[in-house]
Amino acid sequence: MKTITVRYFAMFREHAGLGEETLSLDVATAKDVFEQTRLRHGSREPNGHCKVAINDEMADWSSPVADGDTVLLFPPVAGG
Amino acid sequence: MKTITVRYFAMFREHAGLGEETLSLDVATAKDVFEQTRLRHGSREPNGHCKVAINDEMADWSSPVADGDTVLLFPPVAGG
Amino acid sequence: MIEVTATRIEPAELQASLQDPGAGGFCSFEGWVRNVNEGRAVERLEYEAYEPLVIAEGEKVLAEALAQFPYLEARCVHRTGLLEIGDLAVWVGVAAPHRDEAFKACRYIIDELKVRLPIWKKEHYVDGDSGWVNCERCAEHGAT
Amino acid sequence: MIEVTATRIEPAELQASLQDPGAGGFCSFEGWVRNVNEGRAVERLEYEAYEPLVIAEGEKVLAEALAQFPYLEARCVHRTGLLEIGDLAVWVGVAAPHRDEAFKACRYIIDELKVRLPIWKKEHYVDGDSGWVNCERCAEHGAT
Repeated sequence: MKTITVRYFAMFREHAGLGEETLSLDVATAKDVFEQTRLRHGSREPNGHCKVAINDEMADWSSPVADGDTVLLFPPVAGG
Repeated sequence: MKTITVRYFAMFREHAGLGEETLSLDVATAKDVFEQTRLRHGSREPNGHCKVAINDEMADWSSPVADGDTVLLFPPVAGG
Repeated sequence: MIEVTATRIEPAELQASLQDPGAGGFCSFEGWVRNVNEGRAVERLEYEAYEPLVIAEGEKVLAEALAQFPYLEARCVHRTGLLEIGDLAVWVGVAAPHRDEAFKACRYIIDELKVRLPIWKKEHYVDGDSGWVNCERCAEHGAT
Repeated sequence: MIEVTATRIEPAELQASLQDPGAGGFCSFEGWVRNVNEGRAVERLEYEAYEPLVIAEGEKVLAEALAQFPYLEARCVHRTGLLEIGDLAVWVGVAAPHRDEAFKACRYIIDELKVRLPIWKKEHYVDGDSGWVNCERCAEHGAT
Protein backbone atom coordinates (compact mmCIF):
# COMPACT_ATOMS: atom_id res chain seq x y z
CA MET A 1 0.00 0.00 0.00
CA LYS A 2 1.13 3.54 -0.77
CA THR A 3 0.11 6.78 0.85
CA ILE A 4 -1.13 8.98 -2.00
CA THR A 5 -2.54 12.48 -1.80
CA VAL A 6 -5.18 12.88 -4.48
CA ARG A 7 -6.33 16.33 -5.67
CA TYR A 8 -9.59 16.83 -7.54
CA PHE A 9 -10.30 19.80 -9.82
CA ALA A 10 -13.40 21.50 -11.22
CA MET A 11 -16.10 18.91 -12.00
CA PHE A 12 -14.15 16.21 -10.14
CA ARG A 13 -13.87 18.38 -7.03
CA GLU A 14 -17.56 19.20 -7.10
CA HIS A 15 -18.45 15.53 -7.46
CA ALA A 16 -16.07 14.48 -4.66
CA GLY A 17 -17.23 17.30 -2.41
CA LEU A 18 -13.62 17.96 -1.46
CA GLY A 19 -10.47 19.19 -3.18
CA GLU A 20 -7.94 16.85 -1.67
CA GLU A 21 -7.62 13.72 0.43
CA THR A 22 -4.84 11.39 1.47
CA LEU A 23 -5.53 7.72 0.87
CA SER A 24 -3.84 4.36 1.33
CA LEU A 25 -3.97 2.78 -2.12
CA ASP A 26 -2.61 -0.34 -3.78
CA VAL A 27 -1.51 1.39 -7.00
CA ALA A 28 1.34 1.24 -9.50
CA THR A 29 0.39 3.97 -12.02
CA ALA A 30 -1.54 7.22 -12.28
CA LYS A 31 -4.24 5.26 -14.06
CA ASP A 32 -4.65 3.01 -11.02
CA VAL A 33 -5.18 6.08 -8.84
CA PHE A 34 -7.81 7.38 -11.26
CA GLU A 35 -9.62 4.04 -11.26
CA GLN A 36 -9.56 3.56 -7.52
CA THR A 37 -10.99 7.02 -6.91
CA ARG A 38 -13.81 6.71 -9.44
CA LEU A 39 -16.53 6.91 -6.86
CA ARG A 40 -15.06 10.23 -5.72
CA HIS A 41 -14.43 12.04 -9.02
CA GLY A 42 -17.33 10.48 -10.89
CA SER A 43 -15.71 10.01 -14.29
CA ARG A 44 -16.02 6.52 -15.75
CA GLU A 45 -12.53 6.10 -17.18
CA PRO A 46 -9.45 8.09 -18.10
CA ASN A 47 -9.60 8.98 -21.75
CA GLY A 48 -7.95 11.51 -24.02
CA HIS A 49 -10.00 14.31 -22.47
CA CYS A 50 -8.71 13.93 -18.92
CA LYS A 51 -5.18 14.73 -17.76
CA VAL A 52 -3.03 13.88 -14.80
CA ALA A 53 -0.09 15.45 -12.99
CA ILE A 54 2.17 13.97 -10.33
CA ASN A 55 3.79 16.33 -7.83
CA ASP A 56 3.01 19.35 -10.01
CA GLU A 57 4.49 17.86 -13.18
CA MET A 58 2.25 16.87 -16.09
CA ALA A 59 2.34 13.08 -16.36
CA ASP A 60 0.93 10.19 -18.40
CA TRP A 61 -1.66 7.72 -17.19
CA SER A 62 1.05 5.07 -17.33
CA SER A 63 3.44 7.08 -15.12
CA PRO A 64 4.42 5.24 -11.91
CA VAL A 65 3.34 6.68 -8.56
CA ALA A 66 5.47 6.37 -5.44
CA ASP A 67 4.62 6.38 -1.76
CA GLY A 68 4.02 9.97 -0.70
CA ASP A 69 3.21 11.30 -4.19
CA THR A 70 0.49 13.83 -4.85
CA VAL A 71 -1.65 12.91 -7.87
CA LEU A 72 -3.69 15.69 -9.51
CA LEU A 73 -6.73 14.56 -11.47
CA PHE A 74 -7.78 17.03 -14.15
CA PRO A 75 -11.11 16.82 -15.95
CA PRO A 76 -11.12 17.98 -19.60
CA VAL A 77 -9.66 21.46 -19.82
CA ALA A 78 -11.49 24.38 -21.43
CA GLY A 79 -9.44 27.55 -21.31
CA GLY A 80 -10.01 30.72 -23.30
CA MET B 1 -6.87 65.53 -78.64
CA LYS B 2 -8.50 65.17 -75.23
CA THR B 3 -8.27 67.41 -72.20
CA ILE B 4 -7.07 65.18 -69.36
CA THR B 5 -6.32 66.14 -65.80
CA VAL B 6 -3.44 64.00 -64.53
CA ARG B 7 -2.75 63.57 -60.82
CA TYR B 8 0.61 62.33 -59.52
CA PHE B 9 1.10 60.68 -56.12
CA ALA B 10 4.01 60.05 -53.77
CA MET B 11 7.20 59.35 -55.76
CA PHE B 12 5.51 60.42 -59.00
CA ARG B 13 4.45 63.76 -57.48
CA GLU B 14 7.93 64.40 -56.15
CA HIS B 15 9.47 63.63 -59.52
CA ALA B 16 6.96 65.79 -61.38
CA GLY B 17 7.32 68.63 -58.92
CA LEU B 18 3.55 69.06 -58.92
CA GLY B 19 0.50 67.07 -57.86
CA GLU B 20 -1.79 67.79 -60.77
CA GLU B 21 -1.86 69.29 -64.23
CA THR B 22 -4.31 69.51 -67.10
CA LEU B 23 -2.93 68.46 -70.48
CA SER B 24 -4.07 68.13 -74.06
CA LEU B 25 -3.22 64.55 -75.00
CA ASP B 26 -3.81 62.22 -77.92
CA VAL B 27 -4.75 59.19 -75.83
CA ALA B 28 -7.18 56.25 -75.92
CA THR B 29 -6.39 54.39 -72.69
CA ALA B 30 -5.01 54.95 -69.19
CA LYS B 31 -1.81 53.34 -70.40
CA ASP B 32 -1.43 56.01 -73.07
CA VAL B 33 -1.71 58.71 -70.39
CA PHE B 34 0.96 56.96 -68.32
CA GLU B 35 3.29 56.74 -71.30
CA GLN B 36 2.82 60.28 -72.45
CA THR B 37 3.56 61.66 -69.00
CA ARG B 38 6.72 59.58 -68.42
CA LEU B 39 8.98 62.58 -68.28
CA ARG B 40 6.83 63.96 -65.50
CA HIS B 41 6.35 60.92 -63.23
CA GLY B 42 9.70 59.31 -64.01
CA SER B 43 8.61 55.66 -64.09
CA ARG B 44 9.68 53.73 -67.18
CA GLU B 45 6.54 51.72 -67.85
CA PRO B 46 3.30 50.64 -66.22
CA ASN B 47 3.80 47.25 -64.68
CA GLY B 48 2.08 45.19 -62.01
CA HIS B 49 3.41 47.45 -59.29
CA CYS B 50 1.74 50.64 -60.48
CA LYS B 51 -2.00 51.34 -60.40
CA VAL B 52 -4.35 53.76 -62.07
CA ALA B 53 -7.73 55.29 -61.28
CA ILE B 54 -10.03 57.29 -63.51
CA ASN B 55 -12.35 59.85 -61.89
CA ASP B 56 -11.80 58.31 -58.47
CA GLU B 57 -12.58 54.75 -59.56
CA MET B 58 -9.83 52.12 -59.69
CA ALA B 59 -9.24 51.24 -63.35
CA ASP B 60 -7.11 49.04 -65.59
CA TRP B 61 -4.33 50.24 -67.84
CA SER B 62 -6.50 49.27 -70.78
CA SER B 63 -9.47 51.36 -69.55
CA PRO B 64 -10.54 54.06 -72.05
CA VAL B 65 -10.18 57.70 -71.11
CA ALA B 66 -12.60 60.37 -72.26
CA ASP B 67 -12.26 64.09 -72.78
CA GLY B 68 -12.43 65.79 -69.38
CA ASP B 69 -11.40 62.71 -67.35
CA THR B 70 -9.10 62.89 -64.37
CA VAL B 71 -6.46 60.14 -64.43
CA LEU B 72 -4.71 59.30 -61.14
CA LEU B 73 -1.28 57.70 -61.45
CA PHE B 74 -0.32 55.62 -58.42
CA PRO B 75 3.20 54.37 -57.82
CA PRO B 76 3.51 51.00 -56.08
CA VAL B 77 1.53 51.09 -52.85
CA ALA B 78 3.04 50.28 -49.45
CA GLY B 79 0.50 50.56 -46.70
CA GLY B 80 0.79 49.18 -43.18
CA MET C 1 5.42 35.29 -20.00
CA ILE C 2 2.12 33.86 -18.86
CA GLU C 3 -0.02 34.93 -15.92
CA VAL C 4 -3.25 34.02 -14.18
CA THR C 5 -5.31 36.79 -12.63
CA ALA C 6 -8.51 37.07 -10.64
CA THR C 7 -8.90 40.73 -11.61
CA ARG C 8 -9.76 42.55 -14.83
CA ILE C 9 -7.21 42.16 -17.67
CA GLU C 10 -5.90 45.47 -19.06
CA PRO C 11 -4.82 45.00 -22.70
CA ALA C 12 -3.32 48.49 -23.08
CA GLU C 13 -0.78 47.92 -20.31
CA LEU C 14 0.09 44.42 -21.52
CA GLN C 15 0.58 45.60 -25.04
CA ALA C 16 2.75 48.53 -24.02
CA SER C 17 5.08 46.07 -22.30
CA LEU C 18 5.67 44.33 -25.65
CA GLN C 19 6.92 47.43 -27.45
CA ASP C 20 10.25 46.80 -29.19
CA PRO C 21 11.95 49.05 -31.76
CA GLY C 22 12.58 46.00 -33.95
CA ALA C 23 8.90 45.01 -34.00
CA GLY C 24 6.95 45.78 -37.16
CA GLY C 25 3.91 43.63 -36.48
CA PHE C 26 1.80 43.03 -33.41
CA CYS C 27 -1.05 40.52 -33.24
CA SER C 28 -3.36 40.02 -30.31
CA PHE C 29 -6.19 37.66 -29.54
CA GLU C 30 -8.86 38.19 -26.93
CA GLY C 31 -11.38 35.63 -25.75
CA TRP C 32 -14.62 37.36 -24.77
CA VAL C 33 -17.48 35.79 -22.83
CA ARG C 34 -20.18 35.10 -25.42
CA ASN C 35 -23.91 35.09 -24.67
CA VAL C 36 -24.46 31.69 -26.24
CA ASN C 37 -22.63 28.34 -26.40
CA GLU C 38 -23.74 25.29 -28.31
CA GLY C 39 -27.19 26.75 -28.65
CA ARG C 40 -27.74 27.59 -24.95
CA ALA C 41 -28.13 31.15 -23.66
CA VAL C 42 -25.29 31.90 -21.25
CA GLU C 43 -25.67 34.30 -18.31
CA ARG C 44 -22.10 34.24 -16.97
CA LEU C 45 -18.96 32.08 -16.82
CA GLU C 46 -16.74 30.88 -14.02
CA TYR C 47 -13.11 29.97 -14.63
CA GLU C 48 -11.01 27.81 -12.37
CA ALA C 49 -7.27 27.41 -12.98
CA TYR C 50 -4.52 25.40 -11.37
CA GLU C 51 -1.95 28.14 -11.47
CA PRO C 52 1.37 26.26 -10.98
CA LEU C 53 0.75 24.09 -14.02
CA VAL C 54 -0.90 26.86 -16.06
CA ILE C 55 2.38 28.74 -15.72
CA ALA C 56 4.66 25.74 -16.37
CA GLU C 57 2.69 24.46 -19.36
CA GLY C 58 2.07 27.99 -20.67
CA GLU C 59 5.79 28.76 -20.70
CA LYS C 60 6.37 25.58 -22.71
CA VAL C 61 3.78 26.73 -25.26
CA LEU C 62 5.45 30.16 -25.57
CA ALA C 63 8.84 28.50 -26.08
CA GLU C 64 7.41 26.21 -28.77
CA ALA C 65 5.91 29.20 -30.57
CA LEU C 66 9.24 31.04 -30.39
CA ALA C 67 11.07 28.05 -31.87
CA GLN C 68 8.71 27.94 -34.86
CA PHE C 69 7.88 31.62 -35.46
CA PRO C 70 10.69 33.81 -34.18
CA TYR C 71 8.84 36.53 -32.32
CA LEU C 72 10.34 39.23 -30.15
CA GLU C 73 7.96 39.35 -27.22
CA ALA C 74 4.81 37.48 -26.24
CA ARG C 75 2.52 37.62 -23.23
CA CYS C 76 -0.57 35.80 -22.16
CA VAL C 77 -2.97 36.40 -19.28
CA HIS C 78 -5.92 34.20 -18.32
CA ARG C 79 -8.72 35.24 -15.99
CA THR C 80 -10.19 33.20 -13.15
CA GLY C 81 -13.39 33.72 -11.21
CA LEU C 82 -16.82 34.90 -12.28
CA LEU C 83 -17.09 36.68 -15.64
CA GLU C 84 -20.03 38.43 -17.28
CA ILE C 85 -20.98 38.57 -20.98
CA GLY C 86 -18.42 40.68 -22.86
CA ASP C 87 -15.71 40.28 -20.21
CA LEU C 88 -12.18 39.47 -21.30
CA ALA C 89 -11.27 35.87 -20.36
CA VAL C 90 -7.90 35.50 -22.06
CA TRP C 91 -5.45 37.84 -23.76
CA VAL C 92 -2.53 36.81 -26.00
CA GLY C 93 -0.22 39.37 -27.60
CA VAL C 94 2.79 38.83 -29.86
CA ALA C 95 5.22 41.39 -31.24
CA ALA C 96 7.45 40.26 -34.12
CA PRO C 97 9.60 41.79 -36.84
CA HIS C 98 6.96 40.94 -39.49
CA ARG C 99 3.24 40.28 -39.42
CA ASP C 100 3.43 36.68 -40.60
CA GLU C 101 5.29 35.53 -37.46
CA ALA C 102 3.07 37.68 -35.25
CA PHE C 103 -0.14 36.09 -36.59
CA LYS C 104 1.19 32.53 -36.62
CA ALA C 105 2.73 32.67 -33.15
CA CYS C 106 -0.41 34.24 -31.68
CA ARG C 107 -2.62 31.58 -33.25
CA TYR C 108 -0.34 28.76 -32.14
CA ILE C 109 -0.28 30.06 -28.57
CA ILE C 110 -4.05 30.40 -28.15
CA ASP C 111 -4.76 27.07 -29.86
CA GLU C 112 -2.38 25.22 -27.55
CA LEU C 113 -3.40 27.09 -24.40
CA LYS C 114 -7.00 26.11 -24.93
CA VAL C 115 -6.30 22.38 -24.94
CA ARG C 116 -3.25 22.04 -22.69
CA LEU C 117 -3.63 24.38 -19.73
CA PRO C 118 -5.40 23.17 -16.57
CA ILE C 119 -8.21 25.71 -16.77
CA TRP C 120 -11.89 24.85 -16.53
CA LYS C 121 -14.95 26.80 -17.49
CA LYS C 122 -18.33 26.49 -15.87
CA GLU C 123 -21.23 27.99 -17.76
CA HIS C 124 -24.20 29.44 -15.90
CA TYR C 125 -27.17 29.42 -18.24
CA VAL C 126 -30.01 31.88 -18.46
CA ASP C 127 -32.41 29.04 -17.56
CA GLY C 128 -30.70 28.63 -14.16
CA ASP C 129 -28.81 25.45 -15.05
CA SER C 130 -25.02 25.26 -15.08
CA GLY C 131 -22.36 22.91 -16.36
CA TRP C 132 -18.64 22.45 -16.80
CA VAL C 133 -17.78 22.92 -20.45
CA ASN C 134 -16.68 19.67 -22.10
CA CYS C 135 -17.10 17.63 -18.95
CA GLU C 136 -20.46 16.34 -20.10
CA ARG C 137 -18.67 15.10 -23.18
CA CYS C 138 -16.06 13.44 -20.97
CA ALA C 139 -18.76 11.63 -19.03
CA GLU C 140 -20.39 10.49 -22.28
CA HIS C 141 -17.09 9.05 -23.45
CA GLY C 142 -16.67 7.36 -20.11
CA ALA C 143 -20.07 5.75 -20.41
CA THR C 144 -19.45 4.10 -23.74
CA MET D 1 -15.49 50.54 -41.47
CA ILE D 2 -12.18 51.98 -42.61
CA GLU D 3 -10.68 55.35 -41.76
CA VAL D 4 -7.61 57.44 -42.50
CA THR D 5 -6.27 59.71 -39.78
CA ALA D 6 -3.45 62.19 -39.38
CA THR D 7 -3.56 61.85 -35.59
CA ARG D 8 -2.58 59.13 -33.14
CA ILE D 9 -4.61 55.90 -33.39
CA GLU D 10 -6.25 54.82 -30.11
CA PRO D 11 -6.72 51.01 -30.09
CA ALA D 12 -8.70 50.91 -26.83
CA GLU D 13 -11.47 53.11 -28.23
CA LEU D 14 -11.58 51.29 -31.55
CA GLN D 15 -11.76 47.95 -29.86
CA ALA D 16 -14.50 49.03 -27.47
CA SER D 17 -16.61 49.96 -30.50
CA LEU D 18 -16.44 46.33 -31.72
CA GLN D 19 -17.92 44.82 -28.55
CA ASP D 20 -20.82 42.48 -29.31
CA PRO D 21 -22.49 40.03 -26.92
CA GLY D 22 -22.29 37.33 -29.60
CA ALA D 23 -18.54 37.75 -30.05
CA GLY D 24 -16.33 35.09 -28.48
CA GLY D 25 -13.11 35.94 -30.29
CA PHE D 26 -11.38 39.20 -31.10
CA CYS D 27 -8.21 39.46 -33.19
CA SER D 28 -6.29 42.64 -33.85
CA PHE D 29 -3.24 43.48 -35.90
CA GLU D 30 -1.08 46.55 -35.45
CA GLY D 31 1.64 47.72 -37.79
CA TRP D 32 4.40 49.47 -35.82
CA VAL D 33 7.18 51.59 -37.27
CA ARG D 34 10.29 49.41 -37.13
CA ASN D 35 13.83 50.73 -36.76
CA VAL D 36 15.15 48.78 -39.71
CA ASN D 37 13.93 47.82 -43.20
CA GLU D 38 15.79 45.66 -45.69
CA GLY D 39 18.97 46.12 -43.69
CA ARG D 40 18.83 49.93 -43.44
CA ALA D 41 18.44 51.79 -40.14
CA VAL D 42 15.21 53.80 -40.21
CA GLU D 43 14.78 57.08 -38.32
CA ARG D 44 11.13 57.79 -39.12
CA LEU D 45 8.42 57.13 -41.70
CA GLU D 46 6.07 59.31 -43.67
CA TYR D 47 2.76 58.00 -44.97
CA GLU D 48 0.77 59.53 -47.78
CA ALA D 49 -2.73 58.28 -48.59
CA TYR D 50 -5.30 59.11 -51.22
CA GLU D 51 -8.25 59.01 -48.90
CA PRO D 52 -11.24 58.68 -51.29
CA LEU D 53 -9.87 55.48 -52.78
CA VAL D 54 -8.45 54.17 -49.50
CA ILE D 55 -12.03 54.26 -48.19
CA ALA D 56 -13.65 52.81 -51.32
CA GLU D 57 -11.12 50.00 -51.77
CA GLY D 58 -10.92 49.36 -48.01
CA GLU D 59 -14.68 48.85 -47.78
CA LYS D 60 -14.43 46.33 -50.62
CA VAL D 61 -11.76 44.42 -48.68
CA LEU D 62 -13.91 44.36 -45.52
CA ALA D 63 -16.87 43.07 -47.54
CA GLU D 64 -14.73 40.33 -49.11
CA ALA D 65 -13.50 39.26 -45.66
CA LEU D 66 -17.09 39.16 -44.37
CA ALA D 67 -18.17 36.98 -47.28
CA GLN D 68 -15.43 34.43 -46.53
CA PHE D 69 -15.15 34.52 -42.75
CA PRO D 70 -18.43 35.63 -41.21
CA TYR D 71 -17.31 38.14 -38.62
CA LEU D 72 -19.54 40.40 -36.57
CA GLU D 73 -17.63 43.66 -36.61
CA ALA D 74 -14.39 44.88 -38.18
CA ARG D 75 -12.60 48.20 -38.23
CA CYS D 76 -9.42 49.49 -39.76
CA VAL D 77 -7.57 52.77 -39.32
CA HIS D 78 -4.47 53.88 -41.22
CA ARG D 79 -2.22 56.77 -40.23
CA THR D 80 -0.83 59.47 -42.50
CA GLY D 81 1.95 61.94 -41.86
CA LEU D 82 5.25 61.63 -40.04
CA LEU D 83 5.67 58.67 -37.67
CA GLU D 84 8.46 57.80 -35.27
CA ILE D 85 9.87 54.36 -34.37
CA GLY D 86 7.28 52.43 -32.36
CA ASP D 87 4.34 54.52 -33.59
CA LEU D 88 1.19 52.76 -34.69
CA ALA D 89 0.75 52.99 -38.49
CA VAL D 90 -2.23 50.74 -39.04
CA TRP D 91 -4.79 49.02 -36.81
CA VAL D 92 -7.16 46.22 -37.84
CA GLY D 93 -9.61 44.64 -35.39
CA VAL D 94 -12.14 41.88 -35.96
CA ALA D 95 -14.75 40.51 -33.54
CA ALA D 96 -16.33 37.17 -34.47
CA PRO D 97 -18.31 34.38 -32.82
CA HIS D 98 -15.22 32.11 -32.83
CA ARG D 99 -11.48 32.68 -32.96
CA ASP D 100 -10.93 30.98 -36.31
CA GLU D 101 -12.98 33.55 -38.22
CA ALA D 102 -11.48 36.40 -36.19
CA PHE D 103 -7.89 35.39 -37.06
CA LYS D 104 -8.60 34.62 -40.71
CA ALA D 105 -10.61 37.76 -41.40
CA CYS D 106 -8.01 39.94 -39.67
CA ARG D 107 -5.20 38.39 -41.69
CA TYR D 108 -7.12 38.69 -44.95
CA ILE D 109 -7.89 42.34 -44.31
CA ILE D 110 -4.32 43.42 -43.50
CA ASP D 111 -2.84 41.38 -46.37
CA GLU D 112 -5.18 42.96 -48.90
CA LEU D 113 -4.92 46.47 -47.48
CA LYS D 114 -1.16 46.40 -47.85
CA VAL D 115 -1.24 45.70 -51.56
CA ARG D 116 -4.47 47.35 -52.71
CA LEU D 117 -4.88 50.66 -50.89
CA PRO D 118 -3.38 53.83 -52.36
CA ILE D 119 -1.03 54.46 -49.45
CA TRP D 120 2.66 55.18 -49.79
CA LYS D 121 5.47 55.03 -47.29
CA LYS D 122 8.62 57.11 -47.40
CA GLU D 123 11.44 55.95 -45.20
CA HIS D 124 13.84 58.46 -43.69
CA TYR D 125 17.06 56.65 -42.88
CA VAL D 126 19.47 57.29 -40.04
CA ASP D 127 22.16 58.12 -42.63
CA GLY D 128 20.09 61.09 -43.87
CA ASP D 129 18.89 59.44 -47.08
CA SER D 130 15.22 58.76 -47.78
CA GLY D 131 13.21 56.71 -50.22
CA TRP D 132 9.70 55.62 -51.12
CA VAL D 133 9.28 51.98 -50.16
CA ASN D 134 8.95 49.67 -53.17
CA CYS D 135 9.28 52.46 -55.70
CA GLU D 136 12.90 51.63 -56.28
CA ARG D 137 11.74 48.15 -57.19
CA CYS D 138 9.17 49.62 -59.57
CA ALA D 139 11.87 51.67 -61.32
CA GLU D 140 14.05 48.57 -61.61
CA HIS D 141 11.22 46.67 -63.25
CA GLY D 142 10.64 49.57 -65.59
CA ALA D 143 14.26 49.53 -66.68
CA THR D 144 14.30 45.91 -67.78
